[in-house]
Formats: sequence, C-alpha cells, structure tokens
Amino acid sequence: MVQVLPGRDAAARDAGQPPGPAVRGGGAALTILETRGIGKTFGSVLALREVSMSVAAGQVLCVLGDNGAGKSTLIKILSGVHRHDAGTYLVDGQEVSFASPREALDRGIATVYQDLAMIPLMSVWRNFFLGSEPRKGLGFDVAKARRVAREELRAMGIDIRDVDQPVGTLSGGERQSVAIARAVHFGARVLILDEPTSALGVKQAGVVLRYIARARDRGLGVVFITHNPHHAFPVGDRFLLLNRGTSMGEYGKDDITAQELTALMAGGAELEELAHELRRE
Amino acid sequence: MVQVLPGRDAAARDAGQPPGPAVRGGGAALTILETRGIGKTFGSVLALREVSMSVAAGQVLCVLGDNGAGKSTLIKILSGVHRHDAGTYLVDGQEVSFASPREALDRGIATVYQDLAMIPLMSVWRNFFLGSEPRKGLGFDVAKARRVAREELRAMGIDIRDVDQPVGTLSGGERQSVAIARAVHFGARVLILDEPTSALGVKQAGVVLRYIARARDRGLGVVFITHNPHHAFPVGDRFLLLNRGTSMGEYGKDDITAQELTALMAGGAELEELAHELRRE
Amino acid sequence: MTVAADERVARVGLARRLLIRPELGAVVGLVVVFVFFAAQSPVFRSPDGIANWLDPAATLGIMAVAVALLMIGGEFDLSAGVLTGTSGLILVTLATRFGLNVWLAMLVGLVVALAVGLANGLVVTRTRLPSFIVTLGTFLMLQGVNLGVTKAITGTVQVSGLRRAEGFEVANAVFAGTIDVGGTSFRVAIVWWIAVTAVATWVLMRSRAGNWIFAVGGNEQAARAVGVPAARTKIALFMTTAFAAWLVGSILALRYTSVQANIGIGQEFIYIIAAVIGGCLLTGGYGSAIGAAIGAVIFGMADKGIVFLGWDADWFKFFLGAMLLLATLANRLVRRYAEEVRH
Amino acid sequence: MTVAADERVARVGLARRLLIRPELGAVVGLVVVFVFFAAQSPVFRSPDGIANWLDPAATLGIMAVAVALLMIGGEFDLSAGVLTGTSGLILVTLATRFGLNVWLAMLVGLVVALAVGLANGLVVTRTRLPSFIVTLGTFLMLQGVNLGVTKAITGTVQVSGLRRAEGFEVANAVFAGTIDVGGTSFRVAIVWWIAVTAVATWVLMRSRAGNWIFAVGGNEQAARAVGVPAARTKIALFMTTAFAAWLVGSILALRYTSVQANIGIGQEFIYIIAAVIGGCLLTGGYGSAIGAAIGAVIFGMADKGIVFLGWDADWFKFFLGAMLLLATLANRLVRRYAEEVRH
Amino acid sequence: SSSGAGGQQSAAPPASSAAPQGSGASFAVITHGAPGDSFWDVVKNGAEAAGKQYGVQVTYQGDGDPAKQSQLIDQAVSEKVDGIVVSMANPDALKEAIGKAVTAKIPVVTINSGADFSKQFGAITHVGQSEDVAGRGAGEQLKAAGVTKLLCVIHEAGNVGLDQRCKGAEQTLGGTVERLQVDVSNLADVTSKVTAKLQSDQQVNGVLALNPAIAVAARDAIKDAGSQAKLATFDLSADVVAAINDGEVLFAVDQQQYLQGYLPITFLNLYKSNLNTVGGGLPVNTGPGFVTKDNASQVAKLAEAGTR
Ligand SMILES: Nc1ncnc2c1ncn2[C@@H]1O[C@H](COP(=O)(O)OP(=O)(O)OP(=O)(O)O)[C@@H](O)[C@H]1O
Ligand SMILES: Nc1ncnc2c1ncn2[C@@H]1O[C@H](COP(=O)(O)OP(=O)(O)OP(=O)(O)O)[C@@H](O)[C@H]1O
Ligand SMILES: [Mg+2]
Ligand SMILES: [Mg+2]
Repeated sequence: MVQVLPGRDAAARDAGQPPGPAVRGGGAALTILETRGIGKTFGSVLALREVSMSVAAGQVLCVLGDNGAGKSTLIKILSGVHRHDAGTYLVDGQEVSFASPREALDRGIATVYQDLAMIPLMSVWRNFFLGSEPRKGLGFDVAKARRVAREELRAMGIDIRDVDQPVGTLSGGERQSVAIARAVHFGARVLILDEPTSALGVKQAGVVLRYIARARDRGLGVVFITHNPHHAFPVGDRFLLLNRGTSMGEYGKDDITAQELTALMAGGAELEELAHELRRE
Repeated sequence: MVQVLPGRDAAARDAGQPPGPAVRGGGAALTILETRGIGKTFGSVLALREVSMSVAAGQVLCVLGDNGAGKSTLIKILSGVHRHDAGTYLVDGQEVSFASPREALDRGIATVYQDLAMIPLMSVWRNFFLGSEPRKGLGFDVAKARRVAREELRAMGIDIRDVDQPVGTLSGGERQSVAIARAVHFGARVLILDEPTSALGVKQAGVVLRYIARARDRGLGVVFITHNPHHAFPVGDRFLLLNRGTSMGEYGKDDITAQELTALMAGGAELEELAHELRRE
Repeated sequence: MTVAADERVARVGLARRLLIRPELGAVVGLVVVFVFFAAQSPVFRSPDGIANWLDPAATLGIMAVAVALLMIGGEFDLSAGVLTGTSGLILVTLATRFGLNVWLAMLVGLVVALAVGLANGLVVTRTRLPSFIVTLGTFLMLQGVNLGVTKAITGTVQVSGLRRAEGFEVANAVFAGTIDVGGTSFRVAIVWWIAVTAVATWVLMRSRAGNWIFAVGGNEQAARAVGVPAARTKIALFMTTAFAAWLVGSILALRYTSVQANIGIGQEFIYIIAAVIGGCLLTGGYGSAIGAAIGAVIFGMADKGIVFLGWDADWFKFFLGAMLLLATLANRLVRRYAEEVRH
Repeated sequence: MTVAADERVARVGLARRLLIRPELGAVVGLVVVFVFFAAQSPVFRSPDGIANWLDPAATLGIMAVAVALLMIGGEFDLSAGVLTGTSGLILVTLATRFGLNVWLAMLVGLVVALAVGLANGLVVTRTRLPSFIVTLGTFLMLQGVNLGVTKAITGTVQVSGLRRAEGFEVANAVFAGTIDVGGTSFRVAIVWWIAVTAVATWVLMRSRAGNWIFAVGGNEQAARAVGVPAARTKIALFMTTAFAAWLVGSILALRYTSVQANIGIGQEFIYIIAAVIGGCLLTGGYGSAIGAAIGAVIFGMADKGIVFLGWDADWFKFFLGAMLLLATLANRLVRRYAEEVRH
Repeated sequence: SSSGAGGQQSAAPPASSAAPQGSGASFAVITHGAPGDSFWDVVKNGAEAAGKQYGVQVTYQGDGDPAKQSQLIDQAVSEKVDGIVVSMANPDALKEAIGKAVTAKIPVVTINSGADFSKQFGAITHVGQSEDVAGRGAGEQLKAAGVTKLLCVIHEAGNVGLDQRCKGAEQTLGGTVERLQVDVSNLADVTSKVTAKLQSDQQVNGVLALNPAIAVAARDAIKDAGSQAKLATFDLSADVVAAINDGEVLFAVDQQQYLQGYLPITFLNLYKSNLNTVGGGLPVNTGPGFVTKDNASQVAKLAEAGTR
C-alpha cells in the first residue's frame, strides 16, 4: 500500500486545485488538459474513481502508482481510447469526450501506449507514420517515410538495421523506441508517455528523458508515467499519485524531495534496504 | 556503444572460461546451463554470435546489454523457443538442442519471456497453470488452481480482484506479475527471467528481487535480464555483457563495482549527470 | 480481504453476471427465434413440431460442437461435411456390396475418418499452412474420392440397400432410432448430441486438454512457450472433428439406408455458422461447446420455422439470412449490455 | 554507417531477398502448376489454350484482388459471389423488362452494389459482429432477393434477351469483348483484371489508404489508437469488394446476355481460396494484390488443366484438391527457405 | 418432336378461368430440386397454378439432400396437410418418411423419378418421366444426328438426376459418353472448361447440357473452340429457344415438367373431394417431348412465361 505522508496530501490537494501555472522559459503556462473527478468502470471493475489532474504547457506531470492503480486507464481517457463515464475532461478549458484517438490527435495530443503499440506484421517505417502518412501527390511519400523513420530512430540511439523489417521481429526495447520516436515526432501540444522507458537500456532511457525535457522546453505539456523514481524526479514538475484507482494527491516538485518520492512509490521499502536484505541469505 | 573497461574484458574472459564455481550456502555449485560460442541467425539478421556463458546452481547470472543486443534471443535459445544454429548448448554437461520449450521445462528450466507471455482471452488462473495443470482424477483441479493462483499473486503484492478476469484486461504490471509468479511456482532448477521488473512498481520489483534471492538460496540457477543497474547489482553474482549480438565478457561480482556496472550499462553517461542536464533548460 | 469486499468491484446483478458467459448470450438468440416462430405457428410449438426441428438440429449440433472445439483451438476444418459422406459411403458400401456386418463396416468407417483427421492435423502442424487451405484440399480430394469410388463400385452416384445388411436392426436402433416421450417420438440422435455436448463441455472447462485448447487458439506461440503440446492438441482436435463426422455420417446412413456421393458438401460452413452464432470467435481462443449446440438449434429452428410458416420457398434464404443476423445481433446486444465496454 | 555495412546483417542473395515478398512465393506455385500441365498438354500451352484458361482466371482474379484487400484489412465478404449475380440481374432486368439503356442499367446496378457494400461495412463496424456472420446474412438475403425478385418479375428463374437492349453493342465490346493478340482472341476481361490488380497494388503499397488497410487488419485497436479511421477504411474495403462484384457481374451478364438467379453462389469461397493461395493471411494484416491475382491464375490453371489432360471427371475434385495443396505447399516451402525461421 | 405443344398447353389455363372450388385443402410439394433450379421451377409454377385454380393451398419446398427432403416430408406430416407430392430421386432414403405420411392417412403422389417404388411405398399414383428415360430419348436423337462421342456436362457433381440423364443417353447413343464437371454458378468457368475439353479432344462431336444456362455457355464454348460439335440440352429458356431457332442448339429435351406439378395437385384435389385415383397404380407419363426447330417458335412464349 502506498503510505501517504500525513498533512502533505491535503495540502497538495488544496494547492493543486486549480494548479498554479508553472512559469518556465519566460512564457506564462496555460493549462492544456484538465480532468475533474473523472472515473471509468469496465463492467464490474471500477478502474478509476474521482481523479482530478491538469497539465500546463511547458510542464511535466508524472503519474505514479502501484501496478493496477489506474494509470494507463487515465492515459487512455486522456488520449481518446476510452470514454470516461464520470467527471469532466477539459481540453483548453473546453469540455470534451473523445469518440476516438483521432480526435485527440487532431487536438495535438500524441500518446505512447503501454500495450497498444504496433502492428507486428508491418514494417518499421509504415508503423512510424501510421495515421499521419506524409503525402506526395495522391500517394504516400514512401522515400521520405523511410528516411525520416531511420533518422528519428538513429537520433534515439536505436540503430535499426533495416526499416523494412517487420516490427514484430524487433526486440522489446527497439519496438518501444519506435513508438516513442513516433509520438515525439508527431506530438504537437501534449505528449503522453505510458512507461516509455520500461524496456529501454540505460542509455536509451536517458535519451527519452532528454526528449521529455526538450519537449517541455518547447512548451509542450507532458504526461509521463514511470515506476522508476530515478526517471521521474529529474524531469517531473508535478507528481500525481494514484492508488487503487483513486488519487492520493498531486505534489509540486518543491513540495517533495526525491527521497520522499521514492518512499511514496515503494510504499516505505527502500531499495537500499532491500539490497542489504538480498545479500544476507 | 558500450565502452568496455580496457584490460578487464580479457581478464574476465580468462577467468570465466570455465567459470569458477561460486560456493554459496555451503553446497558445491554445479554448472547447470552452459553455452559455448552459441549463435543464431534470423534470415539475414545475425542476432547472436559466439556467446559463451554458464550458470551454476545457487548462482544469479545477470545478462546486460543495450536494446537489441540479443539478450532475449539468448534466453529463447536457453529455454527451447529457438534452436541455436552455431556453437553448443550444454545442460548438466550434456549437449542438447531443444525442439520445444516443453523439453526445457521437463529439465526444470522455467522462463518468464519478455514478449511471449500470456493468452489474453484466458482467465488468470488458467494462464497461471497453463501447461502444468494440477490433476484431479481425470480432470483439472479447478478449485486448487484458482486458490493457488490467487495466493501466489497475493504473495507478490498483486491483489487481483478476480482470478477469473481475462488476462487481457489486466494492467501491464499485473500481467507481468502473473508470468513471474508462474515461473517461480514451477521453477525447479533454473529460473530465467527476461526483464521481469520492467513494468513493475517499486514495491513489486522489490518482491521479485527477493524472489530471485530466495530461489538462489534454494539452490536454483537464475538468469536475470534487466536494464536497471539498481536491480542487477544487489542480486547478481556474475554479469554477462552483450553488445550488438556478441559477448563483451563475463564479470564476477568482485571484479566490478556498482559504479562500473552502471557505467558499462549506460555507455558512459551517468544518470546523475543527466539529471543536471535535464534541469538546465 | 475477500474478493467480494474489494472496493474496486462494483456490485453487479446476477443476471448480468450470467449473461457474460458466451453460451448464455446465445440463449437469448434462441429465445428470440423460438418466440418468433412459436407465436405464429402452433405446429412449431407442438411436441411433433419440436421433434421435427430438433432432429436436424441434433446432427448439426454434434458437428457444430466438434467444430467449435477446433475453432477455439484456432483451426478450421472444411473437410468435415464431406467426411460425413465418406463415412456413410464406406458403411453402406462395405455392408451392401462386400457383405460386411454393419458394426464392422462402421468400425472401418471410423478408422478411415480418424485417419483423415490425423492427416489433416499432421499436415497443418507440420507445414504450418493455414488449416483453411489444408482442409480445403482434403475437402476437394474427399469429394473426388467419394464420387470416383462410388461410381467405380456401383456405377451410379449413390449406394443403397443398407436395410438388408446384417446387424442393421440394432445399429439402426442405437444410432437412428426414435424414443417416445409423451407420445411424440424424438430421434435418438438428440441423445447423442446431448452426450457429445456434455463431454465437450467437460473437456473444455474441467480438463487439462481444455486449457490447452483455449491456449493454442488464443496464442499458439505463448502456449508452446509454457510447454503446451500444441501440435498434439491440434491433431487431437482434428481427429475429434473427424470422429464427429463419422458419428453423424453413420447416423444418417443408418437412418436413410442409402448415401449419395455428394452428401455433406456445403455443410462445413453450416457447422462453422452454428459455432459462430453460438459465440465462438473465428480467430480462435474463445467460445463454448454449449454455445455451439445452441447455435445449431437456432439454425435448425430458423431453417424449419420458415417452412412451418409457409413462406414462399423462393424467399426462404432471405428470411433465413435475416433470422440469423437478428439472432446473432440479439446475442451481441445482450452480451454488450452485460459487459459494457469490455472487449 | 550505411545499412549494407552493418556487421549484424548476413549477406543474402538477391534471389532469397526477392522470394520473401508474398507474391513471389505465389509465383513459384504458378510456375510449378504451369510446367506440370504444359509439359503434358500441348493445347494447354498453345495461345488458344492460354486464352482459354486466362478467361475465367480474369473474372476470378478481379474478385480475388478485391477480396484480398478486404482480407488484408481483416474482414471477409461472403456476399461477394451472390452480389455478382445481383448486379447482373439488375442490369438485364432493367434493360430488357423496363427498357432502360444498358449504361443506365449498369449505373443502377453499381449504385445497388455499392449500397450493399456500404450496408455490410456499416453493420460490421457498428455492431462489431464478425464480418463472416454479417456477410453470411447478406449472402443468404441476397440469394433470396435474387430468386424472389426474378421470379416475381419474369415468372422464371432467369432473365435474358440483353442482346436486343439499347446500348448493348458498345457496352459488350468494352466489358465482354475480345482483343486479338497474334491471331488469338483474348477476352477483354483480362485487361480489366490487370488494371484492377495494378490499382490495388498501388493503393496497398503507395497510398495512405494502403497503410491503413494493413494496419486495421494487423491490429485494429492499435491502428485506431494512432488515429487511423478504422471504420471508414473497412467500409471502403467492403465497397471496393462490392464494386468488383458489380464489375464482374456486368462483364458476365453482357457476355452471356442472360443471368440465372442462382449465379455466383459458392463463388465467394473460391475468391478467398485464390487470395489465400496468393499468400494472404486469413487472420488479416498480410498479403498482396498481385499475389491474389496470381492465386486466381493458379486456381484457373489447375481447374482447366485437369480438363485438358482429360482425366476422369469423377475424380476431378480430387486432382483439384491435390493440385491446390501442392501449389500452396510449394509457395510455403520457398518462402520458408527464403526467410528461414522468421515467422 | 412429338410433344404436341399446343394440346398440352390447354391443361394450364390462367388461374382465373375456372371458378375455384375453395376446398381449403393444403398440399405440400417436396422435391429434390435445389431452389432456383430451372427445371424444378417450372414444376413449382405448375403446382402453384393448379393450386390457384382449385382454390387450394400449395406449398413448394425442395432440397437435393435426401435427408433434408425427408425432414421436409416429416414436417408436412406434422402439419397434417391434405396431400403430399414428392419426387423420389433416392427412394431408399425417403421410404421411412413417406411411410409415416401413409400411416397418417395422408395421400401421397410421387413425381418425376421413383416410379418403380411408388406403389410399393403406398403412393396413390406416380406422375412423371424418370430422368433416365429422358436421357435415353436424348441419346436416341443425338445418335440420329450422327453423334459418336458425346460430352455430358454435369453441373452438380453427385446429383442423382443428372447422373441418370447422362447414363440414359449413354445407353442409347451407342458411342462413347464422356462426363465433364462444371460449376453452374460461374458461367465463364463453364465456357472455358467445355472449350478446354473440345480443344483437347477433337473427337467429341456432341455436347449434352443438362440445364439451359449451361447450354448457352456451351454454345459459346463450341464457337470459341471452333468445333463442329452438335449441342443438345435439357429444359428450356428463352435463350435456348432462340438458339434452337438459330440452329445453334439441335433440340431441347422437354419433360413437360409443368405437368409434374400441375397434375399431382389436380389428382390430390380430386382424391380429396371425390376419392378418385388415376392410372390404377401405373405411372402417368409426361414426356419426354423434344423442342426442335420445328416447334421452337410455338413454345418460345411459354418458356419465357415459365410454364415450359
Ligand atoms: N478492459 C478492462 N476490463 C476490465 N478491467 C480492466 C480493463 N482495463 C483495465 N482494467 C483493470 O483496471 C485496473 C487499472 O488498470 P491500469 O491498466 O490502468 O493500471 P496501471 O496503473 O496502468 O498499472 P501498471 O502499472 O501495471 O501498468 C487494473 O486492475 C485492471 O485489471
Ligand atoms: N524473429 C526475428 N526475425 C528477425 N530479427 C529478429 C528476430 N528476433 C529478434 N531479431 C533481431 O535480433 C536482435 C536481438 O533481439 P533481442 O530481442 O534478442 O534483443 P534484446 O537484447 O532482448 O533487446 P531488448 O533489451 O530491447 O529486449 C534485434 O535487433 C532484433 O531486431
Ligand atoms: Mg499501465
Ligand atoms: Mg529483449
């Protein structure tokens, strides 16, 4: 169970409704996405209840929580895969209920999903541009697609042998990199990343964190899910904590230290401690 | 690119061929799995070349490497999913070439795969016991299967609402937990884990690391793949480094410090450094 | 903490929970179709009428259940229909032209049918060609064999005269007789159908093999990776279908005492249709034996109900198509209500 | 670093690389079947013989290509065969009984066919029922309509007399005429077939829609998640199939100037077979238009070749089945050699 | 050539011409013809015309699978119809079902084939012309036209009726008869297969189609192959009649199957109202007749109306 530091929770909640705009890079930040008491039920499963959050331009919101806490469900509502069935969802202050991810994309919301990633039988470059194919006359600019896909992946430190390779034959990390590279390439205003670094090597994960920072600096809003406190703390501006489908509060970076964050994520058990325990037989 | 510390590599290779048995828990460790110059080609793709490694009873071998280095390919050869096409593979000193994962399982080798995990439409308990169903008379002891599946998952800190839920509706981490709990439950002599902690929360990852330590203490050989040096160092006894399909050497725990390991995994870029970089805009 | 107390689970009515099961969706389709015809035709709902439409539903049902198992295991068998013909032809030919005892002739038919099933299974698992194309090959080849051999032996396209063969009486009573229930005679095939459905349900839900069937259909590679003997499971499924084809072929041959060389052609799709109406996924990994059995009844009711209503035969297919669509749609709507967005 | 210099890529011969393409596997099956028949029958390999077996391959090919697109998109259309009949019946009925100009009658047929395709697509995407069952419904309903309406209007099961209709000559020349190539007259349908294949190939390989087709067939949810208009893509595919059915129906009606009410029934599976022989996966997401076109030729050659060889008609289906199995097997073996263990 | 088209025609006046007696009886016609089959469609038209004329209810069903056909008979029995008309392509398979009808005191008239079993099974009479008699007639005519090697085009493999037609022709032709299997739902395929056969076997000098649509496709095939083969067919359609007039088709066997629908209803109606039986157990023959160039123009209109 996640143990919430007493007092902090309520304080953060007061401070966070609505969240004070984080001023960054000189521009005044605008809230792009906001949810108010949002909820989602699958049949008899209450996956998400009463979650409020917001992301402003130039801000990184980290969503943290145990397995099954509802992080991916929240993401999927934000990006139009699921329709919420309680609460309100606002984009640019306007209430919306996306019928399809296309509508979210058209609003400039690009997403890397945890489990809805790729078409295994399709080649890397076809996957990369899927849904946003570059045109050339009536057709699809294949040469450009190949070139851009290769370049973007190389920039991430993934050196694909052959962009014609079916995605299904890539390694787990390579596949994830393709999804991230695509979202970064097409992300216009908001970038949503659901555990993007989970299958990545240390180097590639570093590249992704740098991408997030760069997107933030370009004024995009970023929603970033991770289980790794070492990844969350360096880039996050605000931290939304979910537990068993409900929000445990939203924290600003200044309200919380890296140690506290780790403690929150680990439910009190420290990795350092664990290390000791593991050595003893 | 992985930068290998000069000198270390050759030294480790000398020392590691054949690896000195790691004495642990009082019993003399026996080499269970061993590969010598093993290789694998997919069509025109050389996924693995000339990799030698070994795992002894009561020993944890960490396999480290960039994305696409060939870690999963190695694992799949060890567990009988792929057949190697170069080199030799020995189990208990006997040359083998598994035609199916069944044969590996029959030798007590249980595996958590990175991408071949679950049957999405099947319930949790059916998935849990798949291939090793408990019998009851002629049939399948359904009551026992339900109970054991629930208990094993609870022990991992995953509190599934309903073991009758189709696996496809679980969260990413819940799904991974089911696979791990299954492998731990059925692992007899060797446990192979391909990035088991990638989708797990900090708490659940800690539980998995404890499982690994416990399996090791029970005298199982463990092959453990991870991208997280904080996970690798506490439990690993030996570290096999892969890069672009070939081995960069095998290191004993005493030959290498946690810092060196992280440096090797990250290819020189430190996360601490990165954190600084990310703060600057 | 017990499951019921989990705060993340909403309370859901019993009805809804029941409706989630694949076969109970089909039950709704069944009720819709039954009510539709029963309301309009007194004969349809009379015991005689029921015996009437249950009869073809039974033979279809036996096949649909076997085909459903195979479909859950991720494969198709297009040769199943023709194989019923092959089994029947072997039985009648051996018993009438070569003087074999009916039981012995049936045994030979069974061996041949199982061999065809084995061959289908082996070719599918060895070559990894889609079973659709492999069994299509078997389908065509068996068609040729049925016709070619029958013509060669009898000079015509049918063999008959089983009634006079030795052992016919008992075999007929066991496989093709009738049983009296309250003055109405029901076909004994209905009993076979119920037995087959019960066994198949037990295998699917309560045996290790059942677990393997769902697994190889749901994700064969993953199933192999955890040690499921995928090839053996699939071969066994093909042989099960072949067994069912033999059973149905024998039932029909014993009942009509003659077999035409083109019998069973086109039926393979009706089996698949019944299984799909009953909730099986064409992509494998999902479905139920009871569902397929119910699917067979729905098809049988629609098929015969239209005749009872006396609608113009020219439009028969039109009504049949509309009826099937409505039954499946009712099934789907109910299941969707039950599970809402779950997919 | 250029790709060719990557040390992780083994050098692979051009032949192997070519053979990986789905359609080039089918070419091998084509060559095998052609050589087999050509070696034994001089008529088969004569220009006249080629014109003869290319003729049905052309109409089959047009349908197979459209059906292949639909299958790559993850759906089936069982109503495609009957829809050729519907289109033809509309054309002939309107032109002969209601005195419409042939071109106008064709236009009406096109509108109706597209409406059927649209209905199929809408029902499949809205209800999320499997297309197998939805188009099965359409298949049965169209069968009923074809027969019922034809009987109601003409009192018989066929309409004829198109030859006397206004505009027939030109339409016949365009859709059902012949062209002379070196003294042999080839059917103009062959040209239509090549055109359809070329357009379909371009769409698949070089258009945005092609990317969407592969994606919705490979993983519809993932495709939707990145913004592919999955429903629109599928509806368009159903309408494409309907268009092809209209084209083939019109070609045949103009050629025979009469249409029977039961035309096209059972053809839907031949289309699927041709697509599968040509390398399409039944599960969607993989295949090619050229492959399907080649699959049609393989089927056509095997179908006619057996007649050219004069083998016993009773065993016809047997040989056909064996031939198809061998062609697919050759295709598969070649591809496996080319890719080895890649799956 | 002997059908006497004009005379027979008066047996099928428009329904309104005779005052319906309106007995309210209902009769079931159950044949082994698939729906949409052109031959059986004329039978259906005949039965329905008779029904209209007598004011009785006539339902028509057909299925080529003997099991299905017998189930249809069972259904009619449980509906307690006043009479059943059944074609017996496979008497063995229908024995039980017909027996049930007879036990239930429902009068049965058999039509088309199965004349030998009609009385034995308890039918009140048989109306028709068995397929092999028709086939024999066709064989004779073709022989007279000089055909020595005949191609018999089977459009439904394993169909008993079609097989009997070919066999009948074989018995009287004296030459060789080769069979060819085609797919009736794809006429381009039929043309191409017949062409293939004619191209590869120059000896064939006669083609016998068993369905008018096949005849039209075979006519094109003969043209395509540049063959001199003579073409004959079973059953009529407007196209076939035109082709006969043009000399492209030698003759069409006309079983006058309209009568096989019309007469049984008449007999059953009379049996019901007046206990009449016809023929004293001997079959009533309806054909075969032949439509040739001589009488083609007379039957052209009738074929178009679906009564020939
Ligand atoms: N389609 C569905 N049907 C039923 N239950 C579902 C469905 N999708 C998700 N759930 C349930 O909702 C809960 C939240 O799932 P979600 O995927 O949002 O978790 P998560 O926070 O992303 O976890 P993880 O860190 O493991 O990815 C889980 O317990 C899961 O079992
Ligand atoms: N079936 C296959 N066909 C072709 N190439 C393949 C196949 N399987 C793997 N590869 C290639 O082999 C290489 C090694 O893959 P592998 O999955 O072993 O990497 P990995 O070390 O596990 O990477 P990750 O950390 O990202 O999981 C990858 O570049 C991948 O593209
Ligand atoms: Mg998640
Ligand atoms: Mg891997």
